[in-house]
Amino acid sequence: MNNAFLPLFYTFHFYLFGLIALASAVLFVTRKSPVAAAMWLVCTMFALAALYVMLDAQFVGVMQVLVYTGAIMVVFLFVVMLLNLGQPGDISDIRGKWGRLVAGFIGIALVAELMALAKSPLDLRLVVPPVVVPPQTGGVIAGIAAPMFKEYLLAFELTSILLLAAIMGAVVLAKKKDAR
Amino acid sequence: MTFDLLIPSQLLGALTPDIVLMVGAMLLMLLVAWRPESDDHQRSVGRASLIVLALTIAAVLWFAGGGFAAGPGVIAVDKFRWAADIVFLLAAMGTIALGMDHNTRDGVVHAESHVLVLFATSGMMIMAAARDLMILFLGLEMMSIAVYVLAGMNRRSERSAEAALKYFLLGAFATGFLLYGIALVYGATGATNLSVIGQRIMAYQLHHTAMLLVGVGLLLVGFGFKVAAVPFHMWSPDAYEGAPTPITAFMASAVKAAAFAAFFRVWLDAFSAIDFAWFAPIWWLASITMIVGNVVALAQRNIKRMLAYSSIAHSGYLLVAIEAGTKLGAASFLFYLLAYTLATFGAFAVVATLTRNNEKGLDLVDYEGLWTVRPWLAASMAVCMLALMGFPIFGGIGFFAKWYLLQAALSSENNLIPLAVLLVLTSVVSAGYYLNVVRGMFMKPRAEGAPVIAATGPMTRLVLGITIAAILILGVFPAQLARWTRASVPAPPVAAATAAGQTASR
Amino acid sequence: MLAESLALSAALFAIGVVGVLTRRNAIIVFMCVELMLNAVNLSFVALSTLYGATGQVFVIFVMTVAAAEAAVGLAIIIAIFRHKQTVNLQNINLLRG
Amino acid sequence: MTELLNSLGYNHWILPVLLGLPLAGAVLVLVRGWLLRPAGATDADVMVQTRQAALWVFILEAVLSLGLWWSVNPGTAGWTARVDWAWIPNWGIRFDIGVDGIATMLILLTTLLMPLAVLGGWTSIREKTAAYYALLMVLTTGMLGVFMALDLVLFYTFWELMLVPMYLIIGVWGGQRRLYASMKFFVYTMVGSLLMLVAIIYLGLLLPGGNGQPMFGYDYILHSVHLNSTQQLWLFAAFALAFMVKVPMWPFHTWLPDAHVEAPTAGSVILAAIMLKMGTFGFIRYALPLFPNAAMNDSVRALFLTLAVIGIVYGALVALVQPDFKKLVAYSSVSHLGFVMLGLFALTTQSVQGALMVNLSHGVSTGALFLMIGMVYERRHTRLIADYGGIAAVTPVFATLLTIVCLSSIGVPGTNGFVGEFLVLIGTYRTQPVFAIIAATAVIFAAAYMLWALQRIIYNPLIKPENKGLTDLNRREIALLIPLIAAIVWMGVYPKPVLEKTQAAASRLVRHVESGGNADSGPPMEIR
Repeated sequence: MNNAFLPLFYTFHFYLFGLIALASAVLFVTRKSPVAAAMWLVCTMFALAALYVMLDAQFVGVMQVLVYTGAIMVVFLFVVMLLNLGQPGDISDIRGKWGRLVAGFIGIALVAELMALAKSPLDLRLVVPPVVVPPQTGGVIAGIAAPMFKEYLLAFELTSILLLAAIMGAVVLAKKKDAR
Repeated sequence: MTFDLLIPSQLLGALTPDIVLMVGAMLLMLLVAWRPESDDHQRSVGRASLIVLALTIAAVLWFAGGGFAAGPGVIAVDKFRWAADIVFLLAAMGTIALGMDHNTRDGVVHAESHVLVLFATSGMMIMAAARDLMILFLGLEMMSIAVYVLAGMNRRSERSAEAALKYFLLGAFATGFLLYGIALVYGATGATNLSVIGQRIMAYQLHHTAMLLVGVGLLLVGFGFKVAAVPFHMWSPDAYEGAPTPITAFMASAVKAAAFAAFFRVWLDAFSAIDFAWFAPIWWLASITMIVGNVVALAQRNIKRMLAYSSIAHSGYLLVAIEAGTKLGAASFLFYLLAYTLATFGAFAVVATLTRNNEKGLDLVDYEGLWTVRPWLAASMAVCMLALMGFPIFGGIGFFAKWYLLQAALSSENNLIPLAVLLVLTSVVSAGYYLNVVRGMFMKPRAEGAPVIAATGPMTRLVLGITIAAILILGVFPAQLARWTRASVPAPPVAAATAAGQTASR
Repeated sequence: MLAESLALSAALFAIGVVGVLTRRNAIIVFMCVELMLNAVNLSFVALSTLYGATGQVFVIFVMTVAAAEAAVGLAIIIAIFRHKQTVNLQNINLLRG
Repeated sequence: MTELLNSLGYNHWILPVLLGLPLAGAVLVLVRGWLLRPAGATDADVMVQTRQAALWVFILEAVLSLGLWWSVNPGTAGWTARVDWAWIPNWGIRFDIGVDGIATMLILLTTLLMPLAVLGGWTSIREKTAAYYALLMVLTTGMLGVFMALDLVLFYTFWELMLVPMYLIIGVWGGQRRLYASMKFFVYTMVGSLLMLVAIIYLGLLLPGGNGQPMFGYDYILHSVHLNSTQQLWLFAAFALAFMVKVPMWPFHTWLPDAHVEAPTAGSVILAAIMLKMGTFGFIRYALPLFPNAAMNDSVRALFLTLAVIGIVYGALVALVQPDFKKLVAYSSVSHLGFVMLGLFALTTQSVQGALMVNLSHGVSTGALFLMIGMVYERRHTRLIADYGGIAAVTPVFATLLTIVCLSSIGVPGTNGFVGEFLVLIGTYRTQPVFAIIAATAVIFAAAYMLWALQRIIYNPLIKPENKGLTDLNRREIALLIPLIAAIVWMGVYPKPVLEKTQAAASRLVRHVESGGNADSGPPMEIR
């Protein structure tokens, strides 16, 4: 965060995108129409991408736009269109009073618990020594590539198997019904 | 020998059995696509899958026999891993064998299910090996995604599709919790490597850090979903009921075993220092799970749902082993896992034989008088029921599994006597529904309109025969198994103290 | 900005959880799960300012997993739509529970 | 005789053989009657073959076991015929079996009654015969194992092993309400025994042996584990619950009438004559000597004596009003077993010996009663006392034998029943006079219900036309009753040999418990 020159500018935008993310997330869960909900979720994801950039994770920000909004959400919208689910259905798709009450309670409990964490990283800095990032020679991506292809090489390879299995599964499931 | 996991070739060496399975699965994918769908093709792919699994077992046994160990790194090379692998691989073999007959009988011709079982199994093996939360997460997802698909494999069946949907949504939801837990633990300790987390908790006195504790809590919720502990169990009866029965057997045995193996390793390796924080929650989780699982199972009329609740109850028993947290706890945990896997698998194998198109033959009423028409199936089912109940000799290994568990609980330093007594009392409750099946099969007449039972397929017979024989023989001679499980506790990485601090954090 | 990011991430996660628990449309429930994963990603990225780029690597993995889940999950949703002509969980009640 | 047995090495192989023979028989019967059933064999062929095979197995078993009589030396109290094999070394569990005088008598009772039980169900079991006889044989192994086990886990294993065959025998071949009765039997027994399991594990872990592993050897726990009084109380409670259900002591007796009434003849005989003895045997072998302080605790003792006396009186009173003869005998068992418990907790050598004697004589006479009920039931298909009356006129042999057996059950002097109850009352009177007096009054009730029933069944005028066609006992039935009648008379007239064989073990038990477990009077501890 080498933002010594424009701290106010930086802070303003950070909060702005944060608010956008939060507001569109709230709008997303409250929309009846799947299409509208998906669009608000896309909006949240864009705001998150901006935040990633501001947190010095430019590569992840780009991937966020490409993968999440560009691929995953497009597939969602595609399915919504394919199944012609654009309009809200006759039956309410929100659970009954009790369901909402319980969900709300769990939600509040979660928020309260998680918000309590917000303080802790400030102390944390003193506890676990932050890793000193060596000066990067290969640009932003090199910083990510190094752990990915050294320490997490195995994880990287595993994702390929994971995708393979997922592709196969998706194809099997989405095929037409078997003939009797 | 000791593998230095920081060198890629050695890492590869330490993963040999996993690689055998993965490469085999990929080759079989090609084989599946080679010829058009047909029953013969399905069976030949199944046979090939069995061969791949057998090769993997051979590799695992070879590794388990040699004195292998590993330095600090993302995976563990210890007996715990090999023992868990054997459980998964055996269950996978059984699943594929059952699946071959099941597919033939219900006219489901796709061969992909066998390959997906292989992929799921390789995910499990990664979970059992993982000493890094990220690797664990990826293994879990490999397993889960394959099993989501497997649950919905019967494309003709509405129930199957529903089971897949419910399983998927709840599974993904649980993944979210698990992942957030990983993030928070990473935030608190700066590491995802289990042993490093453990060391840092001690080194920096993180015992009461809020972030760590919340992270552990979220991990607990995530694992709670995956092992179907009450109150995170609601997906499992539906998923178990709707999935094709061989897959249900797989879910109840291997999938659950894998989730538990990972759960156990994470808790023992990383969080044993903060046991004050999770002791009480798991205590409650275990007791509620035992009570609810057993009591609700009493009310079930569908055999698959009954077995699902029974498997929830068994999750409660296994949580007791985690609570014991000792080396003995680990040994009893593995022993129980194997016994439970055998018994559940046997039970579902019988159910798979009696099921028509995933819809008929699933009520408890359909089991009445089974003895008069299919004595062997009835006897096998009775053995499995008694094994799940923990009955000596007739229930074979089930008794010693429970016995070992009780021993671990009673010898633990923590006061687990109430939990042990609860375990015993809920076992009595479980007699209510397990014996109900036995009673129906042996003491009631066959109903007039009871479904006609098709011939048991050859592979099913083989699986059932081996399973029941194993249950009974191990129930009389458990000494060797006891010795093996005692030796198969999770081992810390070799020379962890020196290198781990620097390497694993970045 | 670390604390703010973590707080935002917590809030987004909670919104996702509440969404999963309250909505009945399978697709929207699934999107809520995606929101939860996004919230976690934000945490990882924020923590990478503290512990180096490893956190960002995790994000890449999570994205991969999310993509794989999306493929399978949507295939399942299509499969159920074929049977029931709806994706509302209220109507999907053949199985009790 | 002793030399002959020694020259055969009898003591070294007899116990495993006794355990293994029925199992082998079960496999044989199953294979012959089910797996490799010859083509064209009808159910009737299978029935004839399997029941003969079963009978021969049990006769062989009985003959083999006879040698045990001589292998018990009246003077000493140690284990004879001990066999100690490793079973699960990691967990400190051994396959350790051996017998003393008390166990020997019960083993002989079992092996000698089993052929009779088979003969008793000779013609009444027509369905699924192979499975029936196989289960009977497995049950025998379980029962013998309980009496032989000298390792707590082994004991528990055999204890539970008996449960499933009996459950199935009641549930598959039983009467109208067999489903209910079998379930009740199973659940009652299991609730008690599972808590005992926890107690066993706790005991084994208390003082681990050499390398940190638990030990479950009986001698080891008896002599090397020292418990404080709280531990003793809790552990005693866990063990006692299991045994009280099995005895059964009031108020845990409610499973017994159901199980007895619904079980087929052989099942009732085994239940009453042998399985009920497991409960009292459990007290003698485990609950009392392992936890002497708890057992000698005044309030515990008072509780047990009270329950025993309640059982005696209650059983007799309820038996008085039973319309069903089988149920009457079942309740009389509750009363008789009350005497056993009274004798045990009065804890004098005399009362304990009396208790052992009641145990044995109850086995013989109640076994005979159930066999005879089975015989008339087969002819008339009713057990209601009111349905009979005056059948002495048409079945004189049956009437005579039933009278003798009933007299022995009442405890008339000159029959086996008298010796035991008399000893219990005498022995109890010395330490617990009040309880002894109350119990003695119950003997009168016993005479009342038995004689009244006897009168209504065989002596009243013969008015029911259905009863006129009754046939008397056939040769098989007489033959199977003769040994029991002989035992009744022999044990009543000349009980000395039986008392001699059990005396050492009984007085050792009393000394051990009275000294709080410190008396060096137990069987020699084997150093391994």
